[in-house]
Amino acid sequence: MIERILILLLFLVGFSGILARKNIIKKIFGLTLINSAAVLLFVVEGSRVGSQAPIMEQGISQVVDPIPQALMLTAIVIGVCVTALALALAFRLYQAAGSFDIDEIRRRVHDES
Amino acid sequence: MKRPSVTSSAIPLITAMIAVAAVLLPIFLADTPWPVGARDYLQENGFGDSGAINLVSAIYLGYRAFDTLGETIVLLVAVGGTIGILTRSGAILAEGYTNPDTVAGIDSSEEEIPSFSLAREKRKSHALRTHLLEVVTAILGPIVLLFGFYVMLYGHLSPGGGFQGGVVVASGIVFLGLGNRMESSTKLTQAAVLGRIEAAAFLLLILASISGILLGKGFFGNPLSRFTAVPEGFIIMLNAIIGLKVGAGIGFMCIAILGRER
Amino acid sequence: MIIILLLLILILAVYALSTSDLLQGIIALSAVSLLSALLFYLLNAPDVAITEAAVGAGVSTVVFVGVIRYTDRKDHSK
Amino acid sequence: MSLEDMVFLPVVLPLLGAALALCAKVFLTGRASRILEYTGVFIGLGLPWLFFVYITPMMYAGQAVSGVIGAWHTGVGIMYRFDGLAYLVNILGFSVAAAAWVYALGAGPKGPSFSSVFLIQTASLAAAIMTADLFNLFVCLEVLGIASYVLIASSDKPGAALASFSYLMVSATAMVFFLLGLYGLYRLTGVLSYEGIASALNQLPDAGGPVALVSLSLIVAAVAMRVAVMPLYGWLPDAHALAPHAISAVLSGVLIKTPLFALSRVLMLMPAGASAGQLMGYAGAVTALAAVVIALSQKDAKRLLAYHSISQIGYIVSAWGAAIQVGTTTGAGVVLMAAAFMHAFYHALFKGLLFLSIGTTVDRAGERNVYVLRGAGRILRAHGERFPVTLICFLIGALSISAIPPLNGYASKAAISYALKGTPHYYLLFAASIGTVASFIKLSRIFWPTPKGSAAVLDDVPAAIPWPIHLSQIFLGLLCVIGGLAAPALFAFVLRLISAGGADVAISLKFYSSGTMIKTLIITASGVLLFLGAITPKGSALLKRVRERRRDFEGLFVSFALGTAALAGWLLL
Repeated sequence: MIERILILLLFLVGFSGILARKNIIKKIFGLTLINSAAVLLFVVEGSRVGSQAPIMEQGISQVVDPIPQALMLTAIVIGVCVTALALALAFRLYQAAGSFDIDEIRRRVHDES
Repeated sequence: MKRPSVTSSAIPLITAMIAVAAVLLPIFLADTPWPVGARDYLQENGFGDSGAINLVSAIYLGYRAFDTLGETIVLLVAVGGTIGILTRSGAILAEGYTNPDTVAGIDSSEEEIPSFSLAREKRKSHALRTHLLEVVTAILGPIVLLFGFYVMLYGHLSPGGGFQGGVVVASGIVFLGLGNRMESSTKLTQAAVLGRIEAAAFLLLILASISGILLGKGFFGNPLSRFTAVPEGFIIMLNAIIGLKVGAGIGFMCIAILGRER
Repeated sequence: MIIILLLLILILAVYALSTSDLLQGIIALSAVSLLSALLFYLLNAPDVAITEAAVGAGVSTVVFVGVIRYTDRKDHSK
Repeated sequence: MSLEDMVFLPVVLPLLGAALALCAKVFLTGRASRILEYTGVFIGLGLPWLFFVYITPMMYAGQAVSGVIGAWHTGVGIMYRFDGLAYLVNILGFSVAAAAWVYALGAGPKGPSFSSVFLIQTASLAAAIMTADLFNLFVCLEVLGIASYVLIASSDKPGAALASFSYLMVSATAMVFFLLGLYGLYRLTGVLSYEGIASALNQLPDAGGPVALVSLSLIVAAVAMRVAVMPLYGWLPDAHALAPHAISAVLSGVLIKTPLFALSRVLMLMPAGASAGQLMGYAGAVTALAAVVIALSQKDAKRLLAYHSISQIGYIVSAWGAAIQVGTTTGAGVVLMAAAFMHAFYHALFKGLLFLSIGTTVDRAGERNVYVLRGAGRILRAHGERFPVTLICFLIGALSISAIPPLNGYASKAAISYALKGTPHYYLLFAASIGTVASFIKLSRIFWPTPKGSAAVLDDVPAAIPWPIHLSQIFLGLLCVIGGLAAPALFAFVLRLISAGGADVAISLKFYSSGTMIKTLIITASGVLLFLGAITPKGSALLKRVRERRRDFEGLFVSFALGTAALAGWLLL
């Protein structure tokens, strides 16, 4: 219960970063944080049903649910790929506008077009 | 240059935060017992079905290999896109970007493979490159590579697998690039070579997924099961291909980012 | 133990978003990844732990630092 | 090769083509590289048509192919289902994608990297529509997303980078919400396939309660964001306006519709799906009207088209939502869904055509402002266009979207208004049609001839327009005309595929009756009046206010959060 509340808080912190921070690098921080929150939620909850890692060596009988773990492998990688692309775009925007501030970037890009 | 006042825009943001919290609360508070049907099935039959002791690998490359294919494609596009965007962004606003004929970004018609290098003579700043770093990374590089291949190939038995091994291989490649002492042995850090490995591995991965269709085992079916009774062969093969592709792709991306000329 | 780790993660996350030095924020984020990896290991998820450590703390930090290096390290929006 | 294997061809062949194009880039140079790249594109965009032709009789007979990928156990593996709807959406996607790729050959971006990303995008569209597994849908949407971020950013303008960044941030956030919704449903049911989740939810007391409803609303909102229904549309205008023209055509024509039809496969099974569909139907009807008002106020030609995409997707969503609400097993639901698909398909054709022809024009004129650009016909002639192909293609597209018979837009709008008759949607869509006519009169003014000598400055280099541009425009233009003339037969075909060859659906729809003609006349006349009103000083001041309303980056997330909360509240109450 407490774990889930903490993860929810982590998610909300990340989301507030996306919403309220003006610096786009901070916004990307927020994105990685909400992604981690989702991953944490799956793995923490999925590990409640057993007590052993899902590697079927001799004498293993009560493993945790491996499905959330396999899903989260994919989700982590996709999250990092999207982050990398977002950073590249942020770099390009910095080159165009000379700032990481979203309002400044919008203003500069708007003036030009 | 005036910035809009902070207080006027705060109300919608706070409303949005409250809305998100209210929507997510039921999901986070849900207390239903975790379902065990799939877990029990896998515990019983996972090894027999796929031949992998590591059940996560069994799902990742067996039961849900199609997801993994999608994931590697996301990685492929992200690496290509990141490098393309980073290398082509000059001072866009300054130099008449409005010319509609120069649509670049991914590439224009003829493209040259950009060259990056972590090698000493091509870099302007040496602030971070002490002699110690070069010696240590040069020695560690091959060892890290070897460890990466170990993680890659034993993914079906122990934690790890193609993707994780690939990332370790990528860091080995970066090490080799940093400790660039023996020119002859570090072809592996050249952008062109890495790009080739990645493209070839992607082609192999697609062919591996189709081979099941051609050999009558279905899409992403195990084509090797026609020749051998050991089911884990396909997982090892996929692990190796994915590891190569991920290692080359991420290594390429890291070298491109770290070795970018100002 | 799990709760302590989660609390630490939460504190680091708040720090990452509030510091005005982006490089410190990046280090805090990679610490979040490392702590998550430790947590996953404790929770019997070694595969996820390896991936999170390699990808979250490794690759993503490299990309972040690579972009920050030639641009602006400071968050001026305060 | 069995049928179970063959249905994967629309996914596998473009991927194979993408791999070949990538190899062409790194292993070969010059001519050899180009040959291998074009071979890859042919494999990816051409060969699937053989499969589509081959499978048509089976689809017509109502056959559907479903199973588990790799023939694993159903509880753990990935389920898929290739049915009439998947077949139709594939046809839609591959026809527009082929035309757009050919256009890009003449207008850029081109090169093997572009081809491979483009093919990957096409493959992910085909995969998204045939998967029957929620997590696999997540992966497909992510592949789709990342390919489109890169393609949008491939235009060199910084505005495109900002549009791509905004789209990336909001859709990546939405996908995390999707993941949380997936968590909620997995925790309740323990499976990931649509059917498994639906049947497990039906067995739970009160169908899973609030957790199931909230989870579903997170998933629906994340997909609706991609579709750009009204509160969640903010990313679209910039992205579609600033992307390269060929990409705009694919984004508007195909990319915003595939997630919608993929979502319908989820909602048709879920216990709360009908109610969610109802709300989306309302949102769609409001979208159709509101977006057309904003479109009327725009001055950038491509942004005007982008707002029209939102408006037209509103038509589709309102019919689609009503179909989900009554259920597609009923006769009325089948008619509604068929009308929604018809409009989606025809919109893909004429909006693709409009983006391509307007793109050709504004590139040659070097001017995108519809208030400034005049005499575009002469500018095109100066670029060696003896026979005004681009002008005619633009007119076909504009008349189609304004629903003038006998073009295809008329037919599909007639089908939608027939299916929606008697609902509140009907009147909103009627009003939206008037706005559409008005704004296309406004857009057409760029072709109004100017007195000799006072024409806009001709470009200094009168380079000829490459043939691929004309070829792709003519291809889409012909499809628009044929689609309009053959509409009754095609509608019957779509009806049969969507009803899976079963249940005879009685329809009394006459496409060209005197009643519909009179309605068209009324709409067109009101459209002209509205246009005349819009160019009065009062009208243009009002439109300027609409155009310069406040839009900021945070607004995207606020509207996403509020939209999700509204959907969850609607389902709960």
